[in-house]
Amino acid sequence: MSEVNFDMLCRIMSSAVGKIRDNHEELTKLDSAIGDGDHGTTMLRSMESVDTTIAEASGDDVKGLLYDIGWNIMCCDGGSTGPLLGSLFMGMSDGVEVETTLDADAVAAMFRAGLEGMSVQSKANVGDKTMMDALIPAVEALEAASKEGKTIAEMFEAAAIAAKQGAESTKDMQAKFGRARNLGERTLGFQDPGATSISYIFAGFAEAINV
Amino acid sequence: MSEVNFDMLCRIMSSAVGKIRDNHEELTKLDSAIGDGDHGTTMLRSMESVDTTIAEASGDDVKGLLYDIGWNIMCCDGGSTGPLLGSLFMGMSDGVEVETTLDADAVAAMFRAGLEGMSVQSKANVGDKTMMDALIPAVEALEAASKEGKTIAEMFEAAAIAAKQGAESTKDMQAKFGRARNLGERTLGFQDPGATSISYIFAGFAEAINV
Amino acid sequence: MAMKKFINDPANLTSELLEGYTMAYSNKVKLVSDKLVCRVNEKSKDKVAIVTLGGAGHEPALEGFVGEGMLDVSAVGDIFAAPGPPKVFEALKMMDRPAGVLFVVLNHAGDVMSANMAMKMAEKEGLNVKMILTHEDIAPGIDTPDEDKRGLVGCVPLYKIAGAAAEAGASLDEVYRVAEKFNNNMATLAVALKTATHPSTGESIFDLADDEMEIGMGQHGEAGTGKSKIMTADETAEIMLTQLVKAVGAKSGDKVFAMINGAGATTLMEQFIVFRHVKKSLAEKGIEVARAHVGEVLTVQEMGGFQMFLAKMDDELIKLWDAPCDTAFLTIR
Amino acid sequence: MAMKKFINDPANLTSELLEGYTMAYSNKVKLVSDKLVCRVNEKSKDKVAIVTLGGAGHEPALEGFVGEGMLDVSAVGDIFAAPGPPKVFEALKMMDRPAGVLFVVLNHAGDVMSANMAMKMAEKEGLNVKMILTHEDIAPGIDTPDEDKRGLVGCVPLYKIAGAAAEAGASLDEVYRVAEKFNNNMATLAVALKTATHPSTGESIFDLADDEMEIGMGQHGEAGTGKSKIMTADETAEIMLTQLVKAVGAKSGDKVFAMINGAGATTLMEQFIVFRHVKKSLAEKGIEVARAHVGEVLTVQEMGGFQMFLAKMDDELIKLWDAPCDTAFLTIR
Ligand SMILES: Nc1ncnc2c1ncn2[C@@H]1O[C@H](COP(=O)(O)OP(=O)(O)O)[C@@H](O)[C@H]1O
Ligand SMILES: Nc1ncnc2c1ncn2[C@@H]1O[C@H](COP(=O)(O)OP(=O)(O)O)[C@@H](O)[C@H]1O
Ligand SMILES: [Mg+2]
Ligand SMILES: [Mg+2]
Ligand SMILES: [Mg+2]
Ligand SMILES: [Mg+2]
Repeated sequence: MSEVNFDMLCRIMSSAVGKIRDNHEELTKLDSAIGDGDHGTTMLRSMESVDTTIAEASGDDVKGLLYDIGWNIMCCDGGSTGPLLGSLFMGMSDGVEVETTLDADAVAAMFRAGLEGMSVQSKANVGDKTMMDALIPAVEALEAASKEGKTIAEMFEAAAIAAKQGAESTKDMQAKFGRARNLGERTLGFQDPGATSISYIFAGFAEAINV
Repeated sequence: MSEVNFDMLCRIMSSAVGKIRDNHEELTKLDSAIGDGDHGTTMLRSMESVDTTIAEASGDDVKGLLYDIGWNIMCCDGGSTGPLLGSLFMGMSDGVEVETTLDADAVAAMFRAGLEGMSVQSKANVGDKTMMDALIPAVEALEAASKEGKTIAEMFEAAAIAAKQGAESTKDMQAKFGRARNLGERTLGFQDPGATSISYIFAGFAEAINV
Repeated sequence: MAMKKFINDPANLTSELLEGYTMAYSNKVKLVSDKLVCRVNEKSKDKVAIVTLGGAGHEPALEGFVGEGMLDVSAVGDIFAAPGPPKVFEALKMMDRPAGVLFVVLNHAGDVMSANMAMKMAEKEGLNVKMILTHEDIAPGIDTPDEDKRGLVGCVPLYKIAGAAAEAGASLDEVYRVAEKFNNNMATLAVALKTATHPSTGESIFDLADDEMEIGMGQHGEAGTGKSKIMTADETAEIMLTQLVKAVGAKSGDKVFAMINGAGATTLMEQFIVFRHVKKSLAEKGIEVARAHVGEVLTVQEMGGFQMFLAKMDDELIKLWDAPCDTAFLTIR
Repeated sequence: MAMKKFINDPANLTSELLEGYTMAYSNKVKLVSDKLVCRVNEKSKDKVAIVTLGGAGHEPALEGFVGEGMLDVSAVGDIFAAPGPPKVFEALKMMDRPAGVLFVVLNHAGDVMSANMAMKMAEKEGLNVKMILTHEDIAPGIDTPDEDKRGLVGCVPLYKIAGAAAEAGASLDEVYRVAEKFNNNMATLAVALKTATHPSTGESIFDLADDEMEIGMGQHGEAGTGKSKIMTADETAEIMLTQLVKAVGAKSGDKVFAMINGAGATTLMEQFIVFRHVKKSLAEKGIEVARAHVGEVLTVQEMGGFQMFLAKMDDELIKLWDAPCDTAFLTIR
């Protein structure tokens, strides 16, 4: 099978939750340096709601599941993270059909739609030291790999690597958005917490995917 | 000359002020241990008003000077210390005539009257871990020395020694009055700040007296 | 090390803070004779005046509660130190009137000495003053004689009760009666978590280890009934509440006034969390929280901790609490 | 190391504090749908409603100012984190009415994102809502574009101004006009002295050396314009005031509203001492402090420091400030 179905989607989402759970303290430390020190707590709270959403989901409505995941994240009262992460998943929901399984191209298209969803809230671009610095290269990697005819597993592996590199690249950037913006040059040398979260999420996807 | 006159009284009072000035930080430390950590500040403020009172005094009215010293100390807003120390000097004022010089007996009687003045406010006795533990033995030493026909200088030397011993003896006492009272047994081992102040005042008297 | 406070010369703390306060709230209070905080809008002379005294450094107490329906004059001393008898007498004399003066004194050695001497002077001059002493701290034990129990935050609601009666035109005896009824039905217990800096000296006023708290600590760092490891808000609240309920003798069906008074650095967030437990725990006992107040009323600089206050209320006391008042730090419409 | 706070499970901070607050002030506020603090005594539907949103942990702000003459609803998020768009939309929808809703948002990334999404939902459902963004922090420089300036304590007097206009029956356009007038005439600058503990994580939210302070620090520990050695109250006040006077363009003959907002551990004593300098220094410039407020309005846990606020006032704004209001943490008679 070379498609992502409802169950697989649930599995990779839960894996992403686990990654955040394992690393939320580091995320908080990163946010303490250039933000207000709550990103780890917020990410944990937001991602744990994903587990609940999955547990309560019935049937195999991929579109509905993604919508609920996004909406419930937004209900977590998570500062910037809620609307950003929420609109990523709600955007992904916009990019898929109700009851469906996704082939490589459809997976890439779903994430592209997610990126577009988040962009509406974010307004940030690569180089601005935000979640976008991990998300944009990850989505581009998915698309490139799918074009090259890679397996879905290979696609996610490439995306995870791209997201990780993107997150690391934020060390050399000055923040242009969020609380860190006021710090200007003083943000140089620190890795962006939000970009790091996105890279953990993709790492979680890559670890669990087996199609 | 074996009498205390107006000028000598001014001199020994100023000497006592100096002693408190030199040691007020230690007094605050003692009060931090078993009180609220302000005794040094309060004593300094109160005793510095003595210097001002002396500077503003004219003529040689011993009674009036002592009254003003006491009243002005009370005007310093010094918690317990104001009424206690103030009534010591106002009591001393009660024990002397208007324009006078004091012989040994009269000096002893003046301090006895001061002790009585303070007693009205204090209600404490020897052993209660208060100013009284230094003041009562000091006054008794003055009286005993005067009875034995000692010089006024010898009287004050004896009083200073008695006050010092009295202050040191408070280490073995449990506080029965003031803020320290609530501490009960926990006051054991600490020297009482107020008793220490009284002993410094008598040390100041003894150093400056030369009759 | 520089003190971590925004101050100028430590010798001028009290005068500068009183100037600043009366400038900010010049529509409500004025500074008379350096240390007497008085109502701008003076109460008519045929009503009983309410006067108090106390050290500074506990803001907003005591002077923050001068105004319509509460205090007429607060005689302020220096940081943590009572004003001297002459200043206190001046306050009493200034408020002298046929209707009389209720003079509220918190039981602390210095305050009581000053008050007693001022009362002697007042007697000599024939002023019509009645003194009432607050002593609601139950830290030394419920059965401790009154003279050994400190006056804590309870004075503030007592000003409100007495002030309301006075504003309504009650006689001095009547004002005294309601104040004393409240006084006899109230209890406070404090807990400390973090020390404060004495602003005159820059020294800490007490020591507590990083994982310790102390129930019963007084409002100047005078030690309490014993240190313990830090407990949760609910555990701490329950221990304190149990003693307070016993002290005021509240039983199922009774109504109480409950107050959490932040010491300085303890956040309102924490005070609300503590209050939540108080309310729930009292509800379980069938005791109704008829009125409540949460916030910084009588602080101890930036000390971490709070005072929990409970008073048994009857309809008369509730009505007096509800009466309007207009001070800088408590306004009831 | 145990956190030096009276809390229970850190996961329940916001829900417990909101429960405690609404229990203590149940005569003024109630909790709806877990995170919406609403007036008990609802405003008539033919008057404009005032709604705001923001993170918790800043008590008494924002929910402490819900009540007659100020806010109708405050949508609360989590500690230092804005509520999500669904909750904010719920608040707007709950207050929907022909007279309309004024929606006050502080300029912080999370708050603005939530607010914008909620506004989109409101538009879709045809609600009559007008949003106003506060952005009065001058730390990044007076000429910085509005979108880069944070919203600090100025939202609170703005609630008062807007709330008074709404209570008086003004139309939504009219309420918006006065709120925007105030918004365009106000400025805030903060200074930090001591860090605070984030109550969810137990971590310090920033670092300052024992002898350092930082002017321009934001209300979540976001760094400011630079650290310096601790200065006296007067020196600090003068530096900050000079910038604020310039920002609001106050000149001799002008009237201002001046506020000192304690961050948490900075005592009222200090705030009064700072205010004293503000008042004197403005007087020297011929600027009249027409109204003032000193105290803890919007805190940052137990952070040491304060926000200095200045607004140029005209008679209309002064009248709106003076109008009665009745909330748990600001009552004007
Ligand atoms: N406009 C934006 N677009 C994308 N990501 C953003 C934007 N603004 C902030 N972020 C991300 O949000 C992260 C901080 O999130 P979090 O700490 O949860 O929120 P808050 O700043 O409200 O406390 C930053 O590290 C950054 O990656
Ligand atoms: N009743 C009393 N009689 C004599 N001395 C007393 C009495 N009560 C307290 N003191 C003295 O006062 C001292 C404390 O003074 P101080 O710190 O200035 O006042 P406060 O306790 O008001 O802060 C104690 O060390 C004690 O010696
Ligand atoms: Mg953050
Ligand atoms: Mg003392
Ligand atoms: Mg004292
Ligand atoms: Mg945040």
